[in-house]
Amino acid sequence: MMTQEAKNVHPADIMIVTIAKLLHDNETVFHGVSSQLPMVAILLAKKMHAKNLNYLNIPGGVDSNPRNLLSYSSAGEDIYNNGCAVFPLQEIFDLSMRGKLDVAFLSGVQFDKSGNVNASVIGDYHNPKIRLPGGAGSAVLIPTVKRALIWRTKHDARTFVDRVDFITTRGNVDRIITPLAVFKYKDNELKLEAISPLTTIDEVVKNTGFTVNTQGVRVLDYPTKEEMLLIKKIDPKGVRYKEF
Amino acid sequence: MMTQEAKNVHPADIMIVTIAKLLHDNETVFHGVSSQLPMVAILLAKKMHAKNLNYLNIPGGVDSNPRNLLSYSSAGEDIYNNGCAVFPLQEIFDLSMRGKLDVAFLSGVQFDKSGNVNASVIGDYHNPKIRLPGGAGSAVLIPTVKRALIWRTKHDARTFVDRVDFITTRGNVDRIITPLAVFKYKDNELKLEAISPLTTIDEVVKNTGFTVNTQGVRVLDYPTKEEMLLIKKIDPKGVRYKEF
Amino acid sequence: MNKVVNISDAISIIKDGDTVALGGNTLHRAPMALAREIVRQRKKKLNIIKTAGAHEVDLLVRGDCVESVTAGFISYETEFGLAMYYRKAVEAGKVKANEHACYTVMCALNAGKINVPFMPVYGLKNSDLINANDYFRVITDPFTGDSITVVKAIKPDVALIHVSECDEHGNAIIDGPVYDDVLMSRASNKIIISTEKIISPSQIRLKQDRVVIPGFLVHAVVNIPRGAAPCSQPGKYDINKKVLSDFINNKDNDGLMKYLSDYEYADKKMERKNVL
Amino acid sequence: MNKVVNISDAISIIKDGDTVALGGNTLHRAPMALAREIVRQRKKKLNIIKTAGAHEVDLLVRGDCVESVTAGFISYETEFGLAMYYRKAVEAGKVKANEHACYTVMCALNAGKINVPFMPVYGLKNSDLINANDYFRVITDPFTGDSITVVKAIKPDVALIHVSECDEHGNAIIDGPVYDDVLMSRASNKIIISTEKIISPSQIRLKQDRVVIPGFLVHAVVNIPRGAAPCSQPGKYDINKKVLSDFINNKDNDGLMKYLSDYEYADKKMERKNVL
Repeated sequence: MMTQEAKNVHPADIMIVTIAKLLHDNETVFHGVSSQLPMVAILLAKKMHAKNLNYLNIPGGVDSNPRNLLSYSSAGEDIYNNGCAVFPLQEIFDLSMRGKLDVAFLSGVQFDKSGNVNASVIGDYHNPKIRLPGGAGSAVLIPTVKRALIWRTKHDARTFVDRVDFITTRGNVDRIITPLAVFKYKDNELKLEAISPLTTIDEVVKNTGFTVNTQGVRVLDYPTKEEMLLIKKIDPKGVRYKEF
Repeated sequence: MMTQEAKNVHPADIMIVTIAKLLHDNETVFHGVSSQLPMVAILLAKKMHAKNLNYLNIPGGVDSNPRNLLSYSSAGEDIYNNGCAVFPLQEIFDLSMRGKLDVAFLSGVQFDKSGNVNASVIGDYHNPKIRLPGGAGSAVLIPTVKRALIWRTKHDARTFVDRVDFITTRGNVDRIITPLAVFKYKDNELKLEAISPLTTIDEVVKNTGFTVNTQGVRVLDYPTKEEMLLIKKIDPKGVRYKEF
Repeated sequence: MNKVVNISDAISIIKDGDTVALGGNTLHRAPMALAREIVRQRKKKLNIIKTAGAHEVDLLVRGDCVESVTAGFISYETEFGLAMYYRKAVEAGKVKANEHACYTVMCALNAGKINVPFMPVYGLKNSDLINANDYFRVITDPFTGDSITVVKAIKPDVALIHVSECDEHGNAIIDGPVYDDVLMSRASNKIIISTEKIISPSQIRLKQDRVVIPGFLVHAVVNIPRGAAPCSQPGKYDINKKVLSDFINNKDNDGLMKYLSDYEYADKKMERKNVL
Repeated sequence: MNKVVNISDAISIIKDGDTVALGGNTLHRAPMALAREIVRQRKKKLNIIKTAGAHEVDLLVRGDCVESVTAGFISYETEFGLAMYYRKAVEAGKVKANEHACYTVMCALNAGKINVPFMPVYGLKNSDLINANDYFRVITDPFTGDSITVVKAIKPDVALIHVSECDEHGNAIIDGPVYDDVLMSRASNKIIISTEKIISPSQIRLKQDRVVIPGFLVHAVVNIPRGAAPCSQPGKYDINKKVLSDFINNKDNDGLMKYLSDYEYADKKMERKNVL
């Protein structure tokens, strides 16, 4: 039976609230290109429990205060302006190398149970069936950031595979957040931590290409009214839905 | 017999005009700390034949237009302000590494005929009789800059020695300019190129600790009236005499 | 030295086979007018250097000017999707993709900037990229005996950078995000600047602290208002969505020719005016 | 987070034996008040990092706080001559001089900044410095087989930086020459800022482009107007020649004590005021 809440809620909003809750006050948090969902989640966290979170991004605005989010990009001047300092991308990478970046948002196209991440190719590396856009920061940030949060708006057996085609990087993934579920990387493997209230354990298992332990899984909360109001204030145009 | 000119001219002014004439239009030219004499020479060249010389310095002002030279420093804001760009010290070193710095002014405390430069210690390196201030940029700039111009306000047999105590760097010296003479480094040795009109060949030979070939040496010009007017306009307080 | 020239003279500096670094990031402040002129002049076998690229790389590949692309990310981001001309060319074996992390491109440019053969990179480990590519190596730290990955230096022949304003000498100001443009200007042998506006040297001196590219590094300056279009210019104009969609969707050669000719007037309109 | 603290609490962060980087250059914008507090707190065996230093190094050595000095140049420049307390201590074997070129200090800090064990340096060749010091090595470039000198990374425990203005979070602006302060702020584990003036976070946001040290890197902020005296603060005040001469000429212990006590009121006067 579908509740009133479930009918109106978009998976993006559940993901955003889930992600925002994973961020803590005073942390340094970075997202890169094509990252509108984490962008909104960071801005939400700053309006809720993490007012002093240090929001870092590619254009280099520190704690920018965007008034009109771009619909097509998470690397533009909207998230540079009205900040308290300038700290551009190279500096953010350097910070992560020094072990001082708390959270980075990264993506990928294939993940396997051992925590391997592929953002490079489908097929053979030198003769690829599909050339992916590239891992951007993944290959150097996932091994060095304190917590690598991976989000992916697709959750199917082609994304969560038995064995990735190519290891762009591996290990040190904190969590993977999808429209269906949250995986936590622990003891060298991805463990199902939570599922969306919009799905079922069975649907998650069916759409995951590796075996999943379904014990002790919790269900994510729906966004509260207050959370939805804040999200809509941050993102009135709905750029957070662009990836879906 | 001493002429009227000779009675009034200070060796610093002869050195400055000599140095200025060694600089060409459009060159990138750098001086570092304790370099007031080259500083005035660069500013003079820019007012004469080298209007588009790109004047670089430690504070990072490109083509600064100093209105009031500091009496005690060649690394202050006077030579940063009113420039056309910012290009700080690290960038200047990088530029030299890339082979794109035309001229750098450097100093040292001992020089020998083979072009070895000592700016480190007198005596044993690890147990020095005298710890010198350090070569600043010499050890990396002399091997990489297109032309390393060395100036030294002392010319005696303790400065121009048979063999330096320590090789801070060697080779690739273009010229060494002193109150008495100009040496040119050619075919792997320092050759006497010119002497000051205030001295004699004999005095130079006596004050140089290595053997000097005295053939084909020319005498430097006195500063012209126009040159002296420009020098006094650039440096009305006489900071160029501080090193003497 | 007055370095202001026509766009055709500026781009004629580039030789077939050159390594060319492109400023901006994704759809922001890409040197589009300069890239279009490269296509018009039918340059071949260029080796493109970019951290995160989009339309300019897609255009140069579509124009058949490219031999390899060294980058961390090539895509139009979310709304306009993948760079399909680039992707298809790589999949067909026509263009070589030198895959990097964005950071290893920067590290390689930093090595180029300081004229050393390689740069150590702490974070590049646990990656198949190291063995799959000949520009990464693992060496021994002489101080501790530990292993460290190094990336081979990149020294572009030319950097193409679109700026907000500059003077005739090339002293240039970039409003808003600088991205990797300053790094590229240091690592590259020559710099071609296109600019929204040329201001006088005395105006530049009033804004000295904001001049991030000194003129003595610059080889040519081209006055091209809206020179980043259809990409965005921070503080000035946003992307042109219609042009981008048409470029992506009109896949035949006429689509490319129309795109180039539609911009030709704008790209060259300052050439016969007094540039100041 | 409000990071504004008393000078004594700020300096208590430093432990005996720490590696401490000092901002400014020669007699300009040296963190003198912070250095004086180090002497008052009798810190010992500090390893000092500076490219070109003068009075602050001479003071710390005179105060018997120093084990080693890593620098390219230590002198008061021309008018005030050599740093004689430093020089005598090195000649007596009490302080170790780790001689660098200024550039190799920067390269070592750059290695610290990116957390790699060493940095290649193209220009360091033909020098006895390479073999005379254990922080230089010659290794083989894995790509070409050529030799290249490398310098060992420096990662200071603490950087001391005197700035023109900052907010309570430590977001800091430096007027005029920045020297190597930004590099030091990146390479060091902690940063202690002294500032001519504290402004509000909203004022800082109006000058975002000029904020070169972001607050999240900063550990402590101390409000010390004239905190660089008797050195200069660009745009604000010049050196105090009398104080420098007295420091240099009054060589007995009373001379040092008088110097420290003469500044104590000024160094601490904001402590009991409302800092904003």
